[in-house]
This record gives sequence, structure tokens and C-alpha cells, in this order.
Amino acid sequence: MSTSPEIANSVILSTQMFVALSPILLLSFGVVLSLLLIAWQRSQKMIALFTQFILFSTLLLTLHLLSGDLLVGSGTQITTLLRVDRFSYLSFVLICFSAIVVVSLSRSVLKSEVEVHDEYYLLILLVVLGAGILVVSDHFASLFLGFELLSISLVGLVGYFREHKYAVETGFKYLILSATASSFMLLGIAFIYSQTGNLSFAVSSNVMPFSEQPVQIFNSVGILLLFSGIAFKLSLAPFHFWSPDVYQGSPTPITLLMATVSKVAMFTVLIKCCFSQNYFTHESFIEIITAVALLSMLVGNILALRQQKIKRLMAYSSIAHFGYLLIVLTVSSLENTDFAWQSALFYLFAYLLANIAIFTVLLISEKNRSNVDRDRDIHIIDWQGMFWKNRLSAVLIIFSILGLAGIPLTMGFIGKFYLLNQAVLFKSWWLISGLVIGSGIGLAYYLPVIFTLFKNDRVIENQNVDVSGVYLVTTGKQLFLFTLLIVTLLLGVFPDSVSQFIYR
Amino acid sequence: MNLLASLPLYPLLSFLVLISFGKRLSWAVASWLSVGAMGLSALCSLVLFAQLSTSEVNVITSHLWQWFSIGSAKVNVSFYLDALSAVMILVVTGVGFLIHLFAAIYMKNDENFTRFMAYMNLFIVAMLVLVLADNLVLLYLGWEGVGLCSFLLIGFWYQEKSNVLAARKAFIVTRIGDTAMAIGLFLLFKSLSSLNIVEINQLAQTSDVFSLSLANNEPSDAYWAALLLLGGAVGKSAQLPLQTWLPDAMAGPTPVSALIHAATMVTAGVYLIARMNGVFIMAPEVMTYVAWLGVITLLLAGVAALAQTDIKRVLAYSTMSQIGYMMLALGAGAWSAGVFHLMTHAFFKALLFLTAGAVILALHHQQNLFKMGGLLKKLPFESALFFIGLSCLVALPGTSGFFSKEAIIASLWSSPTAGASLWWCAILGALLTSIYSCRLFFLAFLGDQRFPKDLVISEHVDTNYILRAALVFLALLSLFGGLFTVDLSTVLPVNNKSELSPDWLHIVAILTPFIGIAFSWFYFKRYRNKGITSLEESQSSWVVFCRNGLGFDVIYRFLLVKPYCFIAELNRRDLFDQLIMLSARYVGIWRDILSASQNGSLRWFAATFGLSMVGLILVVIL
Amino acid sequence: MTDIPLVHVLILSSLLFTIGFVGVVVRKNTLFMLMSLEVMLNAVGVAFIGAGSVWQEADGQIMFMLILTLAAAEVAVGLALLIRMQRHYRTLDIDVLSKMKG
Amino acid sequence: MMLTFVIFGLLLSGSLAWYTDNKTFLGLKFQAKWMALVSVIAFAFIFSFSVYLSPLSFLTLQTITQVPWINSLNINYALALDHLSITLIILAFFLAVICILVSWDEIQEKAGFYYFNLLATFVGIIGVFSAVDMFLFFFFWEVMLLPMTAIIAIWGHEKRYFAAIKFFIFTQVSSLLMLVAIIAMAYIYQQQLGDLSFSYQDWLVLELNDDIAQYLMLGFFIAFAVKLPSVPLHSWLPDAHTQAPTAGSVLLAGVLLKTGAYGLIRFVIELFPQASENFAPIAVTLGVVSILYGAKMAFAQSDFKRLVAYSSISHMGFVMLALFSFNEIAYQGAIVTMVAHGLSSAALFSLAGMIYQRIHSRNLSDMGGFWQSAPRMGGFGLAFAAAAFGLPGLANFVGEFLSLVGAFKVFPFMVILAAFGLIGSAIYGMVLFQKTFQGSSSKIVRDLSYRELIISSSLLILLVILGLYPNFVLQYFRGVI
Repeated sequence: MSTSPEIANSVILSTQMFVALSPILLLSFGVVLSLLLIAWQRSQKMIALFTQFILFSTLLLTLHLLSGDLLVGSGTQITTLLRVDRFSYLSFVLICFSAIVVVSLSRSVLKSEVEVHDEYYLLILLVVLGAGILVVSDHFASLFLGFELLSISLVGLVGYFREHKYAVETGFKYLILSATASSFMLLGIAFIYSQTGNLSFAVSSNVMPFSEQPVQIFNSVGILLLFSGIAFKLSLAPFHFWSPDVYQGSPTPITLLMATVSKVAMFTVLIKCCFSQNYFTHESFIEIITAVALLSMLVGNILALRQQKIKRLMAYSSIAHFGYLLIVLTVSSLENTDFAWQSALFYLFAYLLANIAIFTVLLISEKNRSNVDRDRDIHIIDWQGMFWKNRLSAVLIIFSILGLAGIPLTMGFIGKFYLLNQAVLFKSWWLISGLVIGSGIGLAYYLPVIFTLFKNDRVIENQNVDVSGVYLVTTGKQLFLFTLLIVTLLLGVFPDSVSQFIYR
Repeated sequence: MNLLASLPLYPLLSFLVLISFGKRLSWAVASWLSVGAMGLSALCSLVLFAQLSTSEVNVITSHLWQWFSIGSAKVNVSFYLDALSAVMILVVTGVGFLIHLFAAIYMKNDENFTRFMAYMNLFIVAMLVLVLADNLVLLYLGWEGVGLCSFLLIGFWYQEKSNVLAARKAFIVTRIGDTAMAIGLFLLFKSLSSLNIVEINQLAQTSDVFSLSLANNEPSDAYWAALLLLGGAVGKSAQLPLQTWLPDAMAGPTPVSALIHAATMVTAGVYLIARMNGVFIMAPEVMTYVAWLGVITLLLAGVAALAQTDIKRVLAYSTMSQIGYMMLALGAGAWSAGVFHLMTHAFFKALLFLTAGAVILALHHQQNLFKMGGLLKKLPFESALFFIGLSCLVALPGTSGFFSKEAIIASLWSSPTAGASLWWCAILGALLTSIYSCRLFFLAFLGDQRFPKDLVISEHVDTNYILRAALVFLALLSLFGGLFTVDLSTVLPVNNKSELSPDWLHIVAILTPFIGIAFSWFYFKRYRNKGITSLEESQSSWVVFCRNGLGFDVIYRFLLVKPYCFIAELNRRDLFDQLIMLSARYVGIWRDILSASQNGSLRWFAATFGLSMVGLILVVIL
Repeated sequence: MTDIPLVHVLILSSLLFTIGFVGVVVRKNTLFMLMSLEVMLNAVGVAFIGAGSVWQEADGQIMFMLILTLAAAEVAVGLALLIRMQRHYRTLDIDVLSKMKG
Repeated sequence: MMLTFVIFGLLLSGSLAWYTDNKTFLGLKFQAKWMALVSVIAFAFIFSFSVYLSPLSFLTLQTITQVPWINSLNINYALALDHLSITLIILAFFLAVICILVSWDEIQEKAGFYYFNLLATFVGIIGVFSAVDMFLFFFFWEVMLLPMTAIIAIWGHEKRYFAAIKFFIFTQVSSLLMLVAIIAMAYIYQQQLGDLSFSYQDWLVLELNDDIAQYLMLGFFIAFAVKLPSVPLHSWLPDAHTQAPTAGSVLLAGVLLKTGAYGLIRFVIELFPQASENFAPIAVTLGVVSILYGAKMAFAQSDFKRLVAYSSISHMGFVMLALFSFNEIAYQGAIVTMVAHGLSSAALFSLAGMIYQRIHSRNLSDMGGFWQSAPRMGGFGLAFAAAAFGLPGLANFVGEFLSLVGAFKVFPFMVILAAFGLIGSAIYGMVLFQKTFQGSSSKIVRDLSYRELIISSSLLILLVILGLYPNFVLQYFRGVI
């Protein structure tokens, strides 16, 4: 790597760095171990438990680090590649949490399969590892590595159940498109590197050799290409086309994985990159961000209108939500980045909880599908009258959807409130109007879902549905859903607890 | 003064009792209650009148409670009795009592008798409030109240569509006038910052901002205020241009027509103008308008009355024209003459209506004049009373109508706001009056009977002595009511015109009715001749035009009603709503376009990726 | 090779990249799509190498190594999927894979 | 403290009503409606007594409770009362009782959840009327919305989903604008006085430069104009009113529209006096347009409830006109109109409900001649229609008269236009009454039951009292402006 002196002596890992990096290390260690485990004995139960254990301990370790004062301030730089700071680990907590949920949900899915699926869990671990690398990365190389680790293992996962009718299609779409996206991103990185001569996020002090003169175009185009790569992963309009299909096609836990882990990681790294390169000083970059954000808000919400398949609905709504989230990138100066981080993390947390809740219930209702049509997608109509049959999950869904719609009593509202604070603070009126209109349109598809839960005049248009045994929920799931509900409401009414944890 | 306060109380109480118990009350109880209450308040008003005339205090007030206050100005619920209102309450309670008496018999067999009497009582309450109010807001309350009662009573037989429509028409047309009046109140309050009648009348004289016009050629506040009040009066008193509701109002039961649409309510407009004389004096132009409106109404109504076939409609038009006389008097500044005519008219027109009612009932609800005739022999008593009433109407010398009408006509010639032309019109009006009265009398009572010979006169009205007593009493009033004249000089300005108008005027005025009678004696020969057992009303277009109220209804239908309904119909689905829904539809279109773009083809996705990249790059470069 | 100005290298790489991308878009055969992906990645590699040589740093070449690994991984997964597709649909025409819509 | 107790107590009893509905405890069978009725009456008494006995004079805002809530943004849970809010809260309580009585027989299925929603709505409404921390206000503003939407969407009529969504979207979008304005105010406060504040009383001291104030004022104004509602933002109202169950319509017309007016008074006019005075001509024009347009549309309707809905648009136009003519008389007029309209429209809607229960139709062409078989109902119908077209002696007249007299000083021409609304209201009032109760009697309908008699007569008595002795409300609103 580049041989500037202070990097040279920081190549050796000090103990502090070890401690700081320990969650990631633990995770990678876990990966290796699980490989060995598979080699030793193929047992689904065991590997599942092991994965859970690894993820749990990683989560706890991270939380421990966060509660300590190791990560205050600008965090610790670990070689040029990684920088560990408070915010990145906070989002890593979110990632681990959702990964745990995904794993526990997967068990019920895999139970129905005949053959043993250890690779599944391995791949999940790899995805989480990639996400972890992404959130702590401080260098384009590590960004690239994390990115690819994440996407290639995801490709493995989306097409995992080979017999599923959409498996191949989903796999191909995700593979080809994400490969395209990543090559775009790489080209962008190459351009940037060619102009700045520096692959780390930190602003470079290098100067162009006199033989060359900098070509600004390449730099800004490079930034743009980089952004487009990330925007693809975040499924921001106009790079959103893949997401509904892949959401629909992949197994539900994996959809959840994609909706939560990969997006949280990508968004975190996007923020890190933008703030440390202070792209927000580039006029054109802000313009691009604004344009993309507006486009995503509108396109996402409009596409979700009259959408009947719940997974696709979630895909579209997530497009809109990351459109809203882009607001935090339009900070005016480095002083405000903390508030931006806080808003982003809070919003991500709210979004994540809502998604987890909805997908959990979705999974439950998928399990309750009669075996005749195992591949049939769950439509909104399948949830009809849930409120009168299974109150808990219905109430949970109601509040999650209200949260997505940004109605008070829920975290989503507080998150939206923070975003609006951002937008007002930096006077980005375009984004505000986009947000207002977007959430206006959004209600037009969120509310019908809620109303469906209340309907009781069930017209069975599809004879395969057995209305009788719908919504048998295990007590464990009951408990889980209940805690989710409580958390959503508590944090919706008392958001301070979280924001105080974010600062410290 | 509690007696004053109790005046509207008795009818109110009886109203409450009647309305809350409804049909459970027997006829006897209900009639005793309502009529008794009326009798009580009639007595009270007599006592009050006596107090007023004997004692030197010429005002009795009674303050009940403060209604609300507009800024500093208090709006009280309190009553104010002076000579003018005294006359009114006498008329209202006295005539009202007699009509109640009559109605108790007349409506005996109606299934909703109690409801009817309840409304009648309520009407009396509202009318008394109107008359006694010491401020314009309270007056407005009474004003609207009588309007509502009139609506209810016109539509009393609500099963018929026509009655319902007539009621609605009456209410809405008067409401138009009321709105003008309301605006007038706002204006008065703005410029005088008071709504108390006495205060207004004084302030109007004194305050310059009110009476003097702001700019040189700009009309003053007084002008506008008077004009707007006139609007209200015109609406209630069925003067041009808001007169069209009165003839239709005859759909109501006959006592109602007698009480509301002849004696009391329709004269409220006259009372209002007399009340607010202070304002009107400040606006002489408006007084001229009043006079002219009155005279035009008087003539047109007379002409229309000539062509009517329904006995009640004839009377209705004649009411209109008589009120035209009152307006004329007020316009001419002959205040007391106007009020005097109001009183006498109340007597004889009530008499006429009630008698007509008796006749109608006797002929089993036959109202068509051309189906009557020869009643002189069949119903001698009614004929006599009717004759008395008509003679008052045409102002034969000696009758009460004679005195009042003479007073009016005499005041016209040399009044500053009226003049000779109006005098001539008034004379013409008198001529018309006598002609249509004769036509009415001939058609109804002379000639040969044109209803089936075997038709038995229904007895129960004809021979009921209470009813007869009421009629006789009214007849006496209308004959000799002209003798006792109230001194209104304490309230109303007396037009002190010393120079007498030439004597021949009086001669002409006195002779006019006789000319009319003589004319119609020959002109309507075939109406009174024997042996004509069937008469056709002439169908010549001119007559029909007059019969239908000179086409005002048509004009209004095409100018106001049709357009309003048309617009309402046109925009039934709310333009603004459609616009907003349009935007929703627009979003829907976009949704279709975008979801078409989600065609699931991988290559298309990649292409869009590239295209959008190119687009963004262009954005950056440019 | 320092006398080749950087801009030329970048332009070359972007041309290559465009060719690859166009390949991805226009070719219906899945195999060719994978190949075009490789072309794109290699174009990026060219850019990195050029830039690294301008800055006299190893970073560019290291990145190229990483890219090669990525390419290998992607192709591996891609070919696996390709076989499944062949089994499943008896064709390699990518356009049959458009069941999910809306 | 008392207020907090009332708010949470109502919420609690609501959920209790939901939980205990149709369950049997120690022998006696619980029913949600009884639970709801008892608790509402109880809390109404608690509230009014504690207000009556409290030593504070509510001429100005008196902070009742203030607890820090979200420290990072300096947001408090702060409630305050003054005469305006007390009046409206008491009105809300009264109409709550009416609502419960109205839905006594109408709501049979899912009664428990229904009454929970009803009470939750009232919690929201009370909160809106008493919150002085703007974030809290917005919070309640939205909380009030949710159960209301649920009521429309679950127990409404045939097109209920559409109506509910329309209602929700209108309010939501407009209130987001308000939220933006709120946040902006908070940051302006931060710029001027150092730290963030969402407290209403704090904001009163801010001095804003004109154009910013103009925009912020608009943000608030639009939100409240939608709720009021004022043409052209009214079009959610007819649908919502028509589709909602009877109690829902009573609630909407009676109280929810008042929150708009309340917001206009408390936030638009008092926070931005200058800006709103510049804006007054437009606002007044909107008011007059609403008056006339509402009256005209009401005349065009053939659906009983829709007609009444448009009539309330027309009535709230008077409020707008009065409020933006900035003088005390008009202000008092606006207050009386708010209360009076609350009562009269509630009365008309419950009448509609009674008729609907009898003939299962809201269509005027299916009605007619009901007076024959149901004279009591006819009488009340007449009285309520009369109240609607402002018959003197009933409450609405006082309100409209004061509003117009007051406004006439400032906008004579506008008032003259508005006065034509009186004619319009007479027309639709007459049409409503006559098409329902007069004409040839088509059906035989049952006359009022005792419960319905209680509802109607209590409303009518209040209307008459307020119409003949409005001072018992007005006395609290002297010398306010």
C-alpha cells in the first residue's frame, strides 16, 4: 500500500485495534469454525444453533464495545483499510440483530425441506461478515471486498431453493445486475483513484504529477459511478428495477436479509464515504442526490399503489424509504454529521423493525399455506380479517405499517420527524415537498392493507386457500411478535432512550 | 312592567302544552286552551291600552333579560309599548282572538286540530314579539318567527304537493327580503353603533355621519339603511317586487289567510317602516320610492284582482293593493293615516276572509266564484256580512275604510314626497277596488246559483252561534272601527301641512267608489242577471295573464329559480372534488406506466441501468 | 508506459466497459452475458492499472488482483446457475426468465 | 394533572370497555356501551368540577401539566387550558355522550372495539384542545385521526374505504405541511434565543420577518383549512360524513371540524398576527366562498347526510369569515357559531341516523310525509333544520349574526355576499325538511323512542338556551382580542 510513514507503523495491530475489531474477527472466526463443523458433521440443528451462537456473541460483544468508551470521538483507525467508530458499530448491531432474526426464521422454513442445508447458514454468516466489513471499511478496497462478499453470498442465497419456480430467474437477475452494478462502482473507484491517487475515504493530500493535469470530469463521473453502484444495492430509483422481482423470487427470510442487512450496511458505508470525502460540498453531487431521492420517493410510492403481492409491496415501499433516507446526505457541514447519523440510524432501526415484523407475519402465513400451492405468493387478500382471528400479529402489522407510513405512536413517525428536522435545517425544500407528497401517496396503499386486516366479509376467490387453519402461531413467535410490538410502541413514544444510546 | 311581559306568555304556554300533548288533547280542551290564552292576552292588551291612554306616561317598557351584547351595545329581550305598538297589539290580539274563536269551530273536524291551534298561538307569540320588540334584533326574531309560522300554516295540509310548494315559496321569497333587512341592521349598527329602535330613531336625526352623504354625489348611509329596511318590508308585506308569494299562500286554511295574510303579518312591513320613521325621514328619496312602490303594487294588484276566479285569491290581491295604500301613505309622510288604514283594513279584511271561509265551507270547499252565485238567498247572513266587508273595502262613506282611505288620499296631493300624480293613481286604485269588489259580490251572491241545485248547504258552520258572534263582532268593528282614532302624534311625526288641498279633491275621492259601482253595475250585468246558470271565465290571453299575477312568477322562474337549479344540477358532483380526484387519476396513470416498465425482462433492466447512468452523467456534465 | 497520458487510458477503459455493457444488454444468450460481464470487469482493471502506474503505486495492481478474484467467483456462480437454467428451461435465452412482473 | 388523569383514564376505560365487552364477571354481563357511557359521563363531571373548583382564572392560558418528554429536542408533555379550550372540551364531552347514545342500537358487531375507538378519538380531541407543546399537539392531532378513520372504515356505509382513505390522506398531507412549519419555528427559535423549543408560549415572543412568517402561517393555515374545512380543500368532508356511521358523522361535524377552527384561532392568528392580517382578505374570501358554495351544493344533494355535510361547510365558512375580520364581536360570533354548529349538525346527523335505522336509506327521494306517522320526529326535524338555517332564537342565529355584524365593520362587501348565504341556507333547510317530513306520506315510520327522544330534546334544549341566552358562553370571551 502507499508508504506514508504514519501508515507504516500502524500496520502492526495494537491491542486496542484488536479489541476494536474483535466483533468482526469473531465473526470471521465463526465462519471458519462453521466450515470445519460442516466438514466434521452435517447436522442442520447444530449448525443453526452454532450460527445463532456466533451471531449472538458478536452482537453482545459489539454492544459491550459500544457501552465502553473505546469508540468515542472519531473512533480507531485500523490500518488504512478499516476505521471503527461508534456509528458503524451501531449499524452493525442492527445488522446482527436482523441476521439473528433471519436465522431463527429460516429454521422453520428449512424444516420442511428434506435435504440438509448447512451452506445456507454459512452463506448467511458470510453475508453478515461482508456487511460488517462494509460498515467498518474506510477504504475503497475494503468497501469493494465487503460489497462483493455480501453480493455473491446473497446470489447464492436468493436462488437457494432450486425447486422453487422462481429460483433460477431470481438468481440470474440478481447475479447479472449486481455484477453490472459492482463493475460500474469499480469503474467509478478507478476514475476517482486516477484523479486523487488515493483509495482511502479520507481526503487525500496527494498532488497530481506535473506530467498530468487533473480532469475534473473523471472525478465527478467517478463519484457518480460509485454512487450508482451503491444506489443499486439500496434499490434507489432509477436503479430499482431488480428489487421487486428479487424480493418476490427469493425465500422470505432471504428477502428479509436483503431488506435489512445489506441495505443497512450499504447505507452506512454510503454515509461514511460521503461524510469523510465531504461530497456534500460538491454542488453536482447534492443535485444528483436530490434528484435520485425525489425520484425514489415518487417512483417507489407510485409503483406500490394497487400492488397486491405483499413482498413486491415491501420492495416498492423500501425504494421510497431509502429515498427519504437520502435526506441525511444533504448535510451542510461536518458539524451536523452527528445529528445526520442519529437520524439515519433511528430511521433505519424503525424501518428494520417494521420489516422484521411484517416479514415474520408473512412467513407465518406462508407456512399456513396449504401444500397444494406452496409457491403461491402471499397476497394482501390472504391477510383479510386477520384482526379478528389473530389479534396480536394483526396489531403488530398495523403498527408496523403505520410506522412505515410515518404516523405517530410509532418509531417511524419519530424517524420521519428527524428526517424533516434535517431537511428543514438545511432548507432542502425540494426533498421536503417530495417527502410530503410521497407519504401522501404512500397512505393510499398502506391504509388498504390495514383495512384488509379488519375486513371480515371474506370472498374466497382462490379455492386452494384453506381459511380454517390460518394463523397458527407458536408461542415462541407470539412472544417475539409481542416484544417487537412493545419495542415499536415504546420507542415510538419515548425515542429519547435510543438517541441517548446513540450519543454518549 | 309584568303585564306587558305576560302578554305573549299565555299563547306561548298554550302552544307548549298543545305541541307537547298533541292529539291526546280533546277538541274541547285544545280549543278552550288556545282561545282562552288568546282571550287573556287580548284582555291584557286592552288593559295596557287603557293604561297608556289614561296615564300621561306614553311609554311602557319591561326588561326581561339581556340577550347578548354587540360590543358595547346591549341587545336585550325587553318589550316597549307606545301608542303605535299599542294599536298593533290591539289589532293582533283582538282580531287574533276573534279569528281563533272562528278557527276553533272552523277547523273542528280536522285531524290535526291541536297542531293547528298550536301554530296559531305560536304565530301570535311571534307577532307580539315583533310588535313589542324594543330593538331591531328582537324584532327580527319575531319577524322570522312569523315567517316560520306562516310557512307552517300555509303548508298545514302538507300532503298536497302544491301546498308544500306554496309554503316553501312564501318562506324563501320573504327570506330574501329578510336578508336585505339583516344587511340593513348591520349597516345601522355600523354607522349608529346601536340597534335599539328608540335610540336609532333619535340618533338618525342627530348624527351627521349617518344622514349626510360622504362624498358629494354618494348616497348617505341613511339612504342605504332605509332602502334595505324597505327591502325587508317589501318582502313581508307582499309589495312589488316580492309580492308573488301572497296569492299562493291562500293554500293555507282560511283562518290562516285571515289572521296572517290579511290582518297581521303582512302588515308587519308597514309597521316596520312606521317604526323606523326616524331613519326614513332622513332619506326622502327612499320615501318617494316607498310611495311609488305602494302605488304600483296597488294598481297592479287591483288589475290582477279583476281577473281572479278563486274567491280567496281575489281577497289576497285586494290585500296586496290595500297594503299598497298603506305604503303610499307612509311614503307620503302620512304616518298615522297609514297605521290607521292598517287597523281598519285588519278588521274588514279579516271579516271578508272569515265570511269567505264560511261560504266556502258551506259550499263544501268550493272556491271558484264562477261556481257560486245566488248565495244571497241561500246564505243571507254571510251575504250581509260580506257586503259590509266589501263596503268598507270600497270605502263607502261612513264605514271605517272610508275614513282611513280618505285620510290617505287627502294627504297625498301636497305631500313633499308624494304629489299630484300619486294622488291620481290612488284615485284610480280606488276605482279599481270598487270594480273588483262589485265583480266579486255579483259573482258570489247575485245572479243565479251555478252550483248543483241539490247541493245541501253544510250546516255546522252556518248555524254555529259562536262563529256568528265572532263574525258579527268583526263586522261591527269594521263598520265603526273608524270612529275611535288613536293619537299617534307621540310616536309618529305629524305632517303639519297647513295649506289645505283644494276641495274638489275630496269630492272626487268620495265619488270614485260610486263611479266604480255604477260602472260595474252595467259592465257586469251578466254576472248579476238571473237565469244564467253557467258562466265561463273568459279565457282571453289578457285575462289569463292578469289572473296569473301579471307574469311575475314566470319572470322569476326564468331569472332566478331555473338558473339556480341549473347551476346546482350542473355542479352536483362538486367541481373541486373532481379536480382533486383528477390528480389522483393522474397518479394512477403514472402508476400504470411505471408498472408497465416492471416487465421482468433482465436485459431491459440492464438497459435502464445504463440509460439512467448516461442521464445522470449528463446532469453532472451540464 | 508513463508517456501514455492517463486520459487515454481512461478513455480506452471506458470504451471497453461500454462494449461490455452493450454486450450484456443486447446478447440474449446467458453465456455471452457472462462473458460481457468479464469484459466490463477487465476494462475496469485496465483503468486501475493505468491509474496505478501514473501514481507510481501498487494499489492499482492490487485492486486488479481483487477484481480477477471477483470475476472468477462471479463466473463460478453464474455457470452454476447456467446449468440449472439449462436443466429447467432447456434453453439459455435470458428472455424466458421474465415470469415476475408488475 | 387532572387533565392527564382524564386523558389516560378515558383511554384506559376505552380499552376496558373493549376487553370486557360481552364478558360476564361475578354474575353480571358487561357491555361496552354501558362502560363507555358511564366512564364518559364520570370523566365529564370530573373535568368540569375540577375546572370549576380550580383557583386559576382561565382568561389566559394556564399551564396545567409540564413534564419533559424528549429531552434531546427539548419537547415537553405540556397541557394548558383557557376558556376557549375548556368550552370546546366540554362540548366534546357532551357530544361524546350523544355519540354513545346514538350508536346504542346501531352498532351491534364488534361493539367493544367500536367504543374503544370512540373513546380514543375523544382522547385525541381533548389532547388537541389542551396541548401547548407543538410536538405534542401534532401528536394528538394525528392520534385523533387514527381511531376516527377506523370508525369510518369498519362501521361505515358502502363506500367506506374510499372515504376513509380520502379523509386520512387529506388530513395527513396537510398536517405534514404543518409539521414542517412547526419544525421551522423551532429552529427559528433556536436561532433567535439559543436553544430549541416547541413550546407554544415560548413562540409567542418570537419576532419573525414578514415573508418567512407568511410561509409558516400558510403551513399552519392549510392544515386547519382542510380540517375546517374551507373550499377548495373541503372535498373529503362530504364523503367522510356520508360514509361514516351516525356517531362518526356526529363526531366529525360536532368536534373534529372545531379542531380546525381552534387551530386557526390559537395558532394561525395568535402566532402570526401580522402575517394573518395580511392574509385576511384571501381567508375571508375563502370563507365567503365556502358559505355560498356550501349552501349551493347542499341544495343540489339528494343524500340526507351529504346535504348536511355541505351545510356544515357553509357554516364553518362563517367561522373563517369571522375569525379573519379581527374584531371582538366577530370573534364571539365565531365561538358561538362553533358551539352552535357543533350542536345543530350533531342533531341533524343523529336525525339522519334515526331515519336510516328506520328506512335503511339516506336518499331524500325515499323519504317524505314522515310527519304523518312520526310527528315528534317531524317536530325535532323542523327545529333542527330551523337551527341550520339560522332561525332567530336558536343558537346558530346568534353566532352568524354576531359574526356578520362584526365582520361588516371590516369587510362590508364580503359580508353582503355572505348574507346571501342566509337565503341559500333557507333554501336547503326547507328542501331538507319538506322532502323528509312533508308531501304525501310514503312510508309508515316508528316515532322516536325514549332514547332518541332524550338525544334530540337535550340537543334542542341546548340550542334554545344558547339561542336565547348565549351569555353563558359569551361571558368568557369578553375583552379577549
